[in-house]
Order: sequence, then C-alpha cells, then structure tokens
Amino acid sequence: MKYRYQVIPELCTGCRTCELACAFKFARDGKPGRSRIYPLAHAKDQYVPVVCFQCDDAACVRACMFDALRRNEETGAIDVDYERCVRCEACVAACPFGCALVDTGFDEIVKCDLCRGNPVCVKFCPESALRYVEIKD
Amino acid sequence: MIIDSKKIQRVIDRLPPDKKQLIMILQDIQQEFHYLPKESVRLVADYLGMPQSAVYSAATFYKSFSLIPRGENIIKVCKGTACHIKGADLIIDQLDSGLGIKPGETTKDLKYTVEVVNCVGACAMAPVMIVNDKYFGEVRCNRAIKIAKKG
Amino acid sequence: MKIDSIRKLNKWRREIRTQQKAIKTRVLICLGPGCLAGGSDLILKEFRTILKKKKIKNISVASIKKTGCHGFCARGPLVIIEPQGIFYSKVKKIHVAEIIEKTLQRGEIIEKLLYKDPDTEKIYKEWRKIPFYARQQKIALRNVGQIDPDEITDYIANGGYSALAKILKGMKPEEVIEQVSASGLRGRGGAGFSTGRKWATCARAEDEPRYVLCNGDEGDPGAFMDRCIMEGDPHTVLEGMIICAYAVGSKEGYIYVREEYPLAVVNLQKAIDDARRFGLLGDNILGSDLCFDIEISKGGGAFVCGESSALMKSVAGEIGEPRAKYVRSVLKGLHDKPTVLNNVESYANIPVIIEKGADWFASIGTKKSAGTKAFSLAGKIRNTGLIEVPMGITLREIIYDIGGGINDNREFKAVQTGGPSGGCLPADKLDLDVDFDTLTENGSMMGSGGMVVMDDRTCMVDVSRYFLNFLVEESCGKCVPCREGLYQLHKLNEKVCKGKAGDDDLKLMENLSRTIMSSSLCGLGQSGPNPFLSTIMYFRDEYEAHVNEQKCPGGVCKDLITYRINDDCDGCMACLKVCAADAITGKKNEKHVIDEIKCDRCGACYAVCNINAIDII
Amino acid sequence: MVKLQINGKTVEAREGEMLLAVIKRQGIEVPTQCHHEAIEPTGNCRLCMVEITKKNWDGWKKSVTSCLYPVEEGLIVETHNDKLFEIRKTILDLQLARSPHSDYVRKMALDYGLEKSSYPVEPDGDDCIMCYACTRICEVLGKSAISPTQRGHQKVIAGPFGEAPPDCIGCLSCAHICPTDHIKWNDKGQTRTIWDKSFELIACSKCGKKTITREFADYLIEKRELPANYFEICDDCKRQETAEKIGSLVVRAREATI
Repeated sequence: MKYRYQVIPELCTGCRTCELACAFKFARDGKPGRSRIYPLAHAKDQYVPVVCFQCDDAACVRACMFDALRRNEETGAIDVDYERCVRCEACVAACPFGCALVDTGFDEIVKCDLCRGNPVCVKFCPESALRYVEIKD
Repeated sequence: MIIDSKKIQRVIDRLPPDKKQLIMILQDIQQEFHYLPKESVRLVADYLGMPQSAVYSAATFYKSFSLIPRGENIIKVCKGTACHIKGADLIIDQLDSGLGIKPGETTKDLKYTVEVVNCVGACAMAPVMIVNDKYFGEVRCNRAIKIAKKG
Repeated sequence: MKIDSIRKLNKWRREIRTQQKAIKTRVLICLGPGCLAGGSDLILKEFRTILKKKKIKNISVASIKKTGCHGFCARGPLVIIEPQGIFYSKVKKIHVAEIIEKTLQRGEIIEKLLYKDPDTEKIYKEWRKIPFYARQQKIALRNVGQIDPDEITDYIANGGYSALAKILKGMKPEEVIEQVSASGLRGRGGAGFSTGRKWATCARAEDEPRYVLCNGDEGDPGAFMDRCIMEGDPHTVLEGMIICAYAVGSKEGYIYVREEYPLAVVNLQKAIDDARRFGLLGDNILGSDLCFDIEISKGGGAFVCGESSALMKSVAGEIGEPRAKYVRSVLKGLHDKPTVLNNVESYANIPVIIEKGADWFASIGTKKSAGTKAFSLAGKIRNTGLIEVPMGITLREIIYDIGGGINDNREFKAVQTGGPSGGCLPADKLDLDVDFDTLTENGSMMGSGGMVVMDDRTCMVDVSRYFLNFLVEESCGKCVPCREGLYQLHKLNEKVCKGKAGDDDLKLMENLSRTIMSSSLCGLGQSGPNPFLSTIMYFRDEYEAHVNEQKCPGGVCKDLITYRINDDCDGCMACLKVCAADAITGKKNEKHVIDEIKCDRCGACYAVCNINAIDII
Repeated sequence: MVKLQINGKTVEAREGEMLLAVIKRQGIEVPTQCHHEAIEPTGNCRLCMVEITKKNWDGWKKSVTSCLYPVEEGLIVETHNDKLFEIRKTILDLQLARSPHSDYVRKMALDYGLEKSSYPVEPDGDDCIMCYACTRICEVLGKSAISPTQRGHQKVIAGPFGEAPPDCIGCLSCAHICPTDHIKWNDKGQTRTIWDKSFELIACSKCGKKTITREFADYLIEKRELPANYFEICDDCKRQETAEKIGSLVVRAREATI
C-alpha cells in the first residue's frame, strides 16, 4: 500500500501542535528531539507547515559524500543512515528548503522520515491540515 | 638553499606520469639533490595526479628518502645481523666521536651524513661501511673515521 | 637482430658456442659484493691493461671475464682460471702480472695464491675439490660466478632460454603448471607454499589482466642469495618469469628490487633491454603469440615490503602497508587483479625444472622439500659466503663441513636462520635437517636462507633485543599488536639487557608475544616475537643470569660488564687512541689502565687489542 | 545465500558480506574501534577478531578480523572465548599505555578489567589510536588531505609536512568520525580552524548565521553539480522563504477562484 503525505496550508492555524508532537516523537532519555516540521507564517495569521518534500532528485542526497541519505522503499521517504552519517552538515547547507536540520541537543543530523510510515504530526493536527492518504493506483 | 622548481621538474619529467613510478621518481630526485626538497612533494603530486598527502606519506614511509638536506658524503653503516654481532655499533660510536654526529644526522658543514642501513647484502665481509656507494668490508672500528673521510 | 623463431635461437646458440670454444683459457674475476669490496674491479682493469699492452699469443683480452659471486667470499677477491678450475684466492692487484706470466703463459701454478685448508693444511689447486664447494649442488646458482651477467650470449651458451623454447614449442600452459607442481618446488622466499599450486590458482582465476611479480626485496638481514642471483645471472630470473607468464596467461611483469641493491637494478635492466632487443621479451616472444614484458620496480627502503601485499602496494606507487589476505593475492593482488608473486630463487629454479623435468628435481632434497636451497653463510663462521645445497642437509654439515667451523676456533653457540621471523638454534640442534618444516617445528624457520653463526662472545638476550629493535623500526605501524606490542616487547627486552627486569617481566613478555603472534595483521608481526621466543626457549639460563644475577655471560650487555686491562698489556696504546670516552690512561710500553667510571663499555678497546690484554668481567 | 554457524547457531548471509555484518545482525556484541559503515574496513585495531574453523579443518582454528573476512559456506565462527578475550584485553592494555587519558580507550579497557596499563606509559603517547578512520573518510570525500605519515611507532596522522593540508576543505568529517576526539577544531566568529588551517565560514546572507566553509560549499557545488545559491542562506531562512513562496501561491490560488 502506498501513501501520500499531504499538506494543506489553507487549513493551518499555526498552533504548532505538529511541531510539539514531532519533537516528542524523537525524544530520548527525557530530552525532546528537534522537530522536523515548522508551521511558519507567511502573512498575518497565514501559515504554511514547512516539512521535507522527500524530493526525487534530492539536493541532500546529492550533497552527501558518504551515501548516508537513502530512499526508504516502503515509506518513500529519504532516511538518514546514522551508521554512515559523519555529521558534516553538507545536506543542511544544500537543502533548498532548509528541511535537513542539526539537532544540537543530540548533536546529530535529522530530517523527516514520515515516522517510518505513521506520521505523528498527521495524527495530532487538529485542523487535519496534514494528511497521509492512501494512493489507489 | 632553495632549489628552483624548474630543476626539480626536469628530473620528474624523466619518467612517465604513472602512479607506479612514484618511488622511482622520488629516488631520482633524491639522487639529484641528495634529499627531497619541500617543493618536490607538490610537483610530484601534480605530475602524477595524486594527493600531496599520499606523496608525503611515501616520502616519510620509505627510509631511503630524506626531507632534510644531507651531506655531500653519505656514510652508511650496515646494521644487519652479521654486522651487528661483528661490531657495527663500534663503528657508529667511532663516527659519533670523530664526526660528532649520530646516525640520521648531518654535520653542520653539510659535508657528512651518517646513516644506519638494515643489511645491504654484503654479510660475508661484515662489518660493512658504504661511503658514497663504495663498499668497505671487515672494517676495524679504529679505521672507521679514516674510511669515512677518505671515501 | 630479432630471434623470432626457435630455429633461429638454436642456430644463434651454436654460433656462440663455437665462438666461445675458440678461447682456450678463460679467466673469471668475481665481482660479487664481497670481492668487489676487496678491489676485484681494479684487478679486472689490471688484467685488461697488461694484456692490451703485451699482446700475448693465444691469450686475448676476450678471455678475461667478470662474473657474479663465485661463493667463497671469505677468500675473496677470487680469480678462477678455467677450464683447469685453478682457484686463486686473496688476490691483489700486484699479483696480476705474475698470474699472466706464470699461469696463463707458462701454465705454472702460483702456490701462495692457492687455498690451504686451515685444519688439514691441504692445498687445493682445483676449486671443485675444496670442501666449501665439493658438497654443493647448484641449480638456482648454476650460472652465478660462471657467466658474465651483462652478456646474454654467455647465458645462451649455457643453455639459456632453451626451457622457454621447449614450452613454446610443445607444452600447453596446464602442462607447464603440472610440471612445476610435480617437481615439488616450494616458495624459496621462506613461506614454502607450493609454487605449482599458486600458479594453478592464478591460472584458473577469471579476472583479467594477470600479473607476474618477482620478490627481490630480500629484507632479511644476513641474506644475500637473491642479490647474487639478480646481479650474477639476471636472465634466469627473466626466463623463469616468462615461463610463469605463459603458464598463467599474463602480459605484464614486475621485478621488485630493494633500494639497497643498485647493482642488481643495473644488471637486471641490462638483461631486460637485451632480452627485448633479441625478441625474448615484449610482443611475440620467439615468434610465438606470447606477449609479456617486464619492468623493474624499485623499493624505497622498507623491510615490510617483502610481505606480498605490501610489495604490491609499493609496486602500485603506494606506501607498503600490508592488507589482510583473506582473499589471496593469486585472486586479488596487484591492482586487485590475479597476481603470482614468487621469490627470485624460485624463478631461478624454473628453467632447470622445465629443462630436466619434474622427476629429476623431485629426486633431489627430501620428499616434502624438493630440490636445493641457497644459503648465505655469515657471522662468526670461517667460510662466509654463498652456497647451494640439497634440502635435508644438516646444520652441522653446512656450518662445519662447508662453513669451516667457527672463527679463531671459538665455541659455537647458536645459528640464526629465517631473519627477524626466524629463530636461534643451539648446539644440540645442529643435527637437524635443513628444510621447510623441521626448523619450523623447532621454533626457528629456514626462511629465505640467511644463516648467521654466533659464538660464545654473543649474548642471546642482546640478539633478541637487536631483532626486536629491527622490527620496531621496520613495522609499518598500521596495526596495534605490532606497532605497540613490539615496541613494548622491545622496551622490556632492553630492561632485561640492563639487568633491571624481574621474572614477572619475562612472563609478561611471553604473554605479550602470544597476542602479537595471534593478532597481528601480517607476517612481520605474526613472526616478530620468534627471535625472542626461540632465544628464551633455548637460552633461558642467559635470561635468568641477566634477571637474577645481573650478569651477561656473552659479555655484551653494556650495563652488566666491565672492561679491565690485564698484565699481558704491552702498552701499544691502540686502545687509548680508540677510546671515545678518554677513559684509558698509560704511557708507551707501560701497562694501561681503564677508568671504570668514565668507561661507557662501548667495547672498542677490546676489539682493537690484538693480544687479548683486556678481560670482560 | 551462504549458510554458516555463529556461536553454535546456523545463520544465513549474502555472498560477499563480511562476517562482522552478520555477527551484528545476530545482536552479538563484538568490540570494534576502526570500523565505520561509511569507510572501507582495513583491520587496524584487531579487536573484532573471531575464531573460525570448518568441519574439514579437523580441529585447526584460525583467528581473523571479522570486519574483513568474507562469509563462506560451512564456516564455524566463535565470537567469544578465552583466546579472543586475551587478544582484546592485551590490545586495550597496549592502547592504555599509549593513550592513558582517552576516556574512549579507558571505558573499553574497563570491560576487560583493566584500570591501568601493565606497560609503562609511553612518553610520546597521545589519544590517536591510529584507526585511520579520519584518513579513510577524507579519501571517500575525494580529497585525501591528511594521511598516515612516518612509519612504525612514530606514525602520525597529518597533512604534508605536518602543516596546513593544502587539500583540506574544513568539512570536519575527520573530527566527527574520530572515535577518541583527538582531532581538535574550533569555530570562532567567522573562521574555522582545523589542522592549523583556517577557513572562512559562509554567513547567511539574510541572518548572518554561520553554515559550512566556503571551500566545502564550492567543492559540493562543483563535484555534485549543486546550484551555488542553495549555499548562500542558512536553513532557518530557507524554511521561512519556503513558507513565503508557498504562501504566495496559496494567496494567488485563492484570488483566482474568487
């Protein structure tokens, strides 16, 4: 089964619950992780949740000299292989959308991996501005 | 004593630009200038299309290369097994007291360099000294200085 | 003129042989490393200048021939006159005129130049009868000392390249490999792996291209057989490699020669150029479709490059750091392609095996170690030099019957074989057969053939320290057990030499040695502790003397001995002049005194005193 | 697929895989120092050694580094026994003598009951355990700015002549991958210094936040054909820009429907 992650900016109220959920999803030993999704205002009371587009010809994959960013076949997301990543921040500098981030708390590179096919931000978005819809081909 | 890079380049150009020539090229440079001038590491790296660190690694890994200027006369004392038990250390001590330098060092006036070599394959006439590629066999320690200076 | 067929090669061989028959007497002047140091090049020049001046009938300049090492280095410089086999030893430039006049012109023998056996006082005219030579059997060294290394015609006249012709005419590559396997030839570099099996594995490998490499690194201190073959008979190495290339299907070969052998590089390069010129190397060798060329790859002064994977890195232009050989180099070697790497002496045997057949070769030596082995005799032995003897001969025969026993009739203590990977064997092991397996079973190893004999004036703890120091200097430094382990083992060994070590140190050294041997990445580390383990096994009493009584029985370890002048001193002042620490005082013809505080026990005085007036306490 | 036995349990592995990967998949803890997924194994630290044998070897055993030993049909592997414990303990013991102040080494040595080295501490010791992770990662990067220099016990990782490596682009991969944090670097203000070489960090054209070095960016732009302007602004400002771009599309779309 294939899913598509949908963002509908019009519904986003900027409540940032998704940001909170994401940060706690990646919490470790009591410390919250860094959120991979950022609802940002582009005008007064107008928000757009900015999150990784999992691009086809991704700049981050291209910039990674150590082949540590790879397409996950099930989820379709680009995952960080922490066994290979040496934290050189090439991806962070290269991503045109700024969706490869440095988690300074855990001192590692993070990006959205669609919670391995069960995105927590979709669950918690009160306005269902974030959706994870099944694709019937 | 700066050696102009054109001279070094001329020595480098004698061999084809193939990575397997690295050691031979470095030896030609060593033969020509008695040591590897600092400039040569970059020139060889460019010539062979190799990183400078790889050339520098080889220059420091292989003991026949020296990155510091060596004396006109290279005095080698063999320390193979046969030479060791027949008194190579005595020769080294005599050279140290006579020329004031220990193995690996060069006299201030850049005339002499003393080096220790691990076996040159002339064990039949141990202990062996080599002064500028000329072999001297069964060297008695009290003649070491004479041999070193006479060459 | 290109020899582009086997017919032409045979015709050329006949022409050379008829020309050489025309020269009645041949004067062979040995230019091996030992004789060269004794000035044999000046002797050669002297012969030529006198003969040119005098134009003596039937003795032309052509009959003077320079050769590689003839073997009996202790008696060098050597001049041999064939076909009579007259053996003139310790020849000086002044003797040349006399040799020409008396021996060459009038056929008289110059008594004083002949070899006199110090024990039996017997004088030998003919070198083949001298005990040093009599028991030898030369296969790899068959031409060394007989031919001029720079003359391809000499090699051809002695049957050179006939083995190559034989395989190109009628043998399939598999048959060549089958012959080499059946001969029982094992790697002469010391590992003793079956050469035939190595070639077979490489021939079967699918990957292309394949390389044929010759290991001329010979880093073992005390070994100089490969040097004498490369300098004395370079063509046999080339022929062996070409035959191997035919068998495994290779087009590209390298001879890796260590940096300390410049003359070997010169002679090999001359041989390669000649072989190319005459169509014996390069494309369509002898008109066949075999194309194979050889290049010399010079070493840079690193013992570790004798190890196969490090050697291949060095040939490729990288630093000589070995790699794990779980995938053997016959499958993934130079540039990760199938590569055959054999030792110089192994290749030197190949042409003879092909020429005379595998059964003939297998009948020599022992069942598991076929053929002969070249040894370099050095150290405190009377007849230092280069020999080749059938496998299975005992250490005693080599050291006493051939080697003439110990210098100044001192007492034999140990013989070191196998270089830094080998060990030291005591007197009660002298009757062991010398072959690939027996010495290994007794804690040493035949190795590449270096044999360093030690007398009672050698300290075995110091020998172990010497080898560990050698290995600490030559370790490539890549893996922990060798870089750090041998460093600490050497430090502990120095502590024993200084008399500061305790029994627990010896135990720590033994445990550490086990880990170094079982966990090091390459042979250097895996066999590094052997010299220590073999000396503590056979000479534990010496270690205990250093540890418990702070004494050095061999009188070598500086911190545990004192030099004292006894009453035989005649005041010749030799020791006073040589003492670097100015610790000796005394007037001419009066007994001298050593100031035992100032003295740093370097041993120079003891070495220069000719009348044993100095005691070691 | 290849069948082999690890600590008595039969497992399957892919042809060409290394033993260590299979052992790790079984959840078995084998100590490693110089192993890292992004670089080729070289077998420097020897800690991952395991003992192998086969039915037809009639009892003969061999210890090999599992990071470099390819899987073989019918291989019988033992990852922990007295001999291997002794090897690992002695290696860490030796490292304690060379790097007495390295927490990384001390922590590993504690697992083998070693608080202090049984060998005298080396005067010229430092925290570098010579695992070559830094030189190899720099090689994978394509620069090989630093390399193992000298030989034997004097071996040291450095740039040519121990000076600022001409090929270094300041990406810090070596510093991050170094298990003992022996490679020192610091970012102060506009410049980053590592291996005695200083670099200019790109400052975000909008907010001034420092990102990567100019040399590193140029290298990525050229080597991986990335548009240069991606590197001119920091990730925070890029997210904000993305929001604004999408926002403006949303506004235009809404106006179009009215």
